[in-house]
Amino acid sequence: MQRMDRNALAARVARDIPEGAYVNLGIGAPTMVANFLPKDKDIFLQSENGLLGMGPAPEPEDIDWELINAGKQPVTILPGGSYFHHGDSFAMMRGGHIDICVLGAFQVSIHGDLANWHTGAPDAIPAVGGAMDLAIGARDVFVMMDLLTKSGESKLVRQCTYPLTGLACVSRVYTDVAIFDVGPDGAHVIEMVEGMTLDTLRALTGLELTEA
Amino acid sequence: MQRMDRNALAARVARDIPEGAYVNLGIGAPTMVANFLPKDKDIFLQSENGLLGMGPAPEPEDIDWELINAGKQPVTILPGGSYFHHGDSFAMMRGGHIDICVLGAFQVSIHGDLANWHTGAPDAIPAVGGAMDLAIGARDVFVMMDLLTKSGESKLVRQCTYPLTGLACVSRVYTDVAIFDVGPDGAHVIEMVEGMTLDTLRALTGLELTEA
Amino acid sequence: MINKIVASMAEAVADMQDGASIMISGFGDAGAPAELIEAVIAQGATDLTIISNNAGAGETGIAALMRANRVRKVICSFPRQAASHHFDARYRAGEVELELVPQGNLAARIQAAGAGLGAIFTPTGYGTMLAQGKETREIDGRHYVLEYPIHADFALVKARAADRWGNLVYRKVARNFGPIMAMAAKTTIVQVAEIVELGALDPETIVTPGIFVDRVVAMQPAPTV
Amino acid sequence: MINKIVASMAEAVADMQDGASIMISGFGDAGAPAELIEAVIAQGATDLTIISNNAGAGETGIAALMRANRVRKVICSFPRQAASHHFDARYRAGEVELELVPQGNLAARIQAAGAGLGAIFTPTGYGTMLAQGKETREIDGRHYVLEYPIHADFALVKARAADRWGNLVYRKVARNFGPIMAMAAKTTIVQVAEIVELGALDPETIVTPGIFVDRVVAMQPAPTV
Repeated sequence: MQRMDRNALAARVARDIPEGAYVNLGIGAPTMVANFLPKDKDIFLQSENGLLGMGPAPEPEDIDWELINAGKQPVTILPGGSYFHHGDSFAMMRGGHIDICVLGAFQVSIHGDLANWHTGAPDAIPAVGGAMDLAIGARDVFVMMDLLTKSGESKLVRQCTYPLTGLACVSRVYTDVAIFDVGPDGAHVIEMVEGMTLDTLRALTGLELTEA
Repeated sequence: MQRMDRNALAARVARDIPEGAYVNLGIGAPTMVANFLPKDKDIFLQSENGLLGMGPAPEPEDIDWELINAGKQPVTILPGGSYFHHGDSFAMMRGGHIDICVLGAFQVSIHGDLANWHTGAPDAIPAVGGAMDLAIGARDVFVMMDLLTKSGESKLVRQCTYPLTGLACVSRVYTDVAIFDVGPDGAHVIEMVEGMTLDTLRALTGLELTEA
Repeated sequence: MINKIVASMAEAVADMQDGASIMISGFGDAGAPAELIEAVIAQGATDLTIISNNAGAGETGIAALMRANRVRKVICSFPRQAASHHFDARYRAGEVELELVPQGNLAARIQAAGAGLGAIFTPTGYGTMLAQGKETREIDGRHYVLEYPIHADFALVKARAADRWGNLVYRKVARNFGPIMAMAAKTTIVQVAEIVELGALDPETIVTPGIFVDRVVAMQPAPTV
Repeated sequence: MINKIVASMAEAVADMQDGASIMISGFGDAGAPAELIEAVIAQGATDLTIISNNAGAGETGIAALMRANRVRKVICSFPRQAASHHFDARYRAGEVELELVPQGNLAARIQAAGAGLGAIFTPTGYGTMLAQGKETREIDGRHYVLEYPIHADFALVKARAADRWGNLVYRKVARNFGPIMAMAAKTTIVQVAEIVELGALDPETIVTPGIFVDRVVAMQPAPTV
């Protein structure tokens, strides 16, 4: 079985982003999706700290610390890009103007509940940032994650046990071994890596999965 | 008795506007206050259709119909002025950033209730514009009006009978014969034209007026 | 390549359906998309709900929609004015419904729609007949009225210049309701005096980012980009 | 003549009182008014409530306020980060209270304060522990949480340029919270890289009109205007 590494997964997510889409890529692995978007198509990347039309990382000599993404990495702006304040930026998000948001997750439920901001550890200092706004704002929320934790527990679950980021907000989950649609009807497998079977996925997740 | 005409009244209101004030002048007579503001002082006129730093009327050859005030008259913009959209404009107003608003009125109550948008006539087509926002937004609302209607009824009243624009929002009323402070403690006379007396004012208004 | 520029006013409004709700920018003539409104009249959609500051004056713009009897309802702050005879006649005849909204609440409700808020407590109108029947609440000693967002199927907006991604800049007080309506409608259609190359608008000074704009049409034949 | 330009950072913050609430612009270092914060530390005000996206990282800015133990409460979206050790230590020691707010709700609540709204129904956070104990409501089939405005005594903001009336323009994503915080505080104090003549800023491109600004101070000695 050929598990997808992060690059392969990012490339796979990129394939589902159509030309003309307004897209927010979350901090971490989702940021890598940008590397695989077709250069000859107009896809509009938003960064919630006030930038639309985000371009690739700058050359080291062009780094400008007043031109960063939400992960505080230096970026560039494309011709046709624009700057705006946080009020307008989150209006874009909350108002449903962003087509696709790609996020990481600790857990996703089969109905699309998302947990990606807090481990629930009692001594953790919580930090939420824009996670909850991104989760409920975009028209489609894609999650990128490994299917299993390091200790082998499924992160696709019947019901999240970690503190929630948003309810019923995720529409698709891209994992290293399969891709799932989630929602009111539960989870459906829409793609598997070579060598993976539905039965194996059921065994790994403990869920009654069906193919879409 | 020397009743103040509209120009004299506008000049009198202008004297109470300090340098540095952010001011909105309502449609009609209040607009004339601008003519009496000292030219050597910075007083900031806002027009709720999206202009701060409004200047005087243009020369006829300089009229630009995309540079008008809320009364749809051509105006100019001073160096240091700015344009903004209606959301920001009414945030200025509703958020308490305007120091003084000068409005006309049908009636003002001794407690500062304002009626200036609707005569209450059953067949009237109502139109409110920004009146209700101006009434409750500015820190101080000044009203300019004749004390009496053409038929001799006082427009300063115990309780408004016309439909209200805002509750307890007016702080000062400038009339052709006297100036009143109004508020929780009722109406107090702070100035009278020469020849006017407190007793005459009481008789004209039917109110138990006191001097401030 | 994404190109939001369409060739004609007619094409820009071709999919307007009967019963649509339409936000229309403008305060007086400043910022009023008169040519787009003409195109709507020619296109034929009727039974419309118009959301705008006014209900039309004179013979063009919203007044022409009124004259053509295409409007079922108006949501506005200032319908009655010197030359609003077409609205006045329809209203007195009971042919058009009026929802009168204080101008700042109109702006705030449009903004709430654009920003995805469910409702807002606003102080404007409290204690007046325009708040009758509405939920109110005292918060920190001040009284507020609960007002709901105003969404629309379309926004018709006038701006000064646009690029093919739909980024907009405006001119003077013609800006007025344009930026907030562009954010609140499902489909935003903009008429502009000038179409510029992508990148010609300074990213610091774009007022409406292209994300809020669906179609752009030049007021006169403009160079293709 | 109104001149909002003050001569020094120290003068700009001279009246900051103990117990003040202070909005501080910035996302990461971009837009963070580090020099004004230094001036607050030198000025001595304590028992402060800080409203900002972060709770400080490294040794400067909000982190320096934390280290100096001047902060009673933080209202922010993202306190914990790689170098937030000063906040972390104070928080774990119970010396600083934290109100954690989703970033978009933080922005919306600041905007509500600036715009004079009494409260807003926002969808963000519904069903999560950050909405626990808060009023919720279903509106048109969607769930919302009632959130209240965040006001402040002071806003400390960084901008690119200002004139003597306090009109501001920003630079790139350093804009972030600056414009909305300037609208929400009783007293807004701005540090700028450049002071320009009145009229030098294009009225079309001013981001923050001077009405929202009380004091401006240049980051280096700037020409008097």
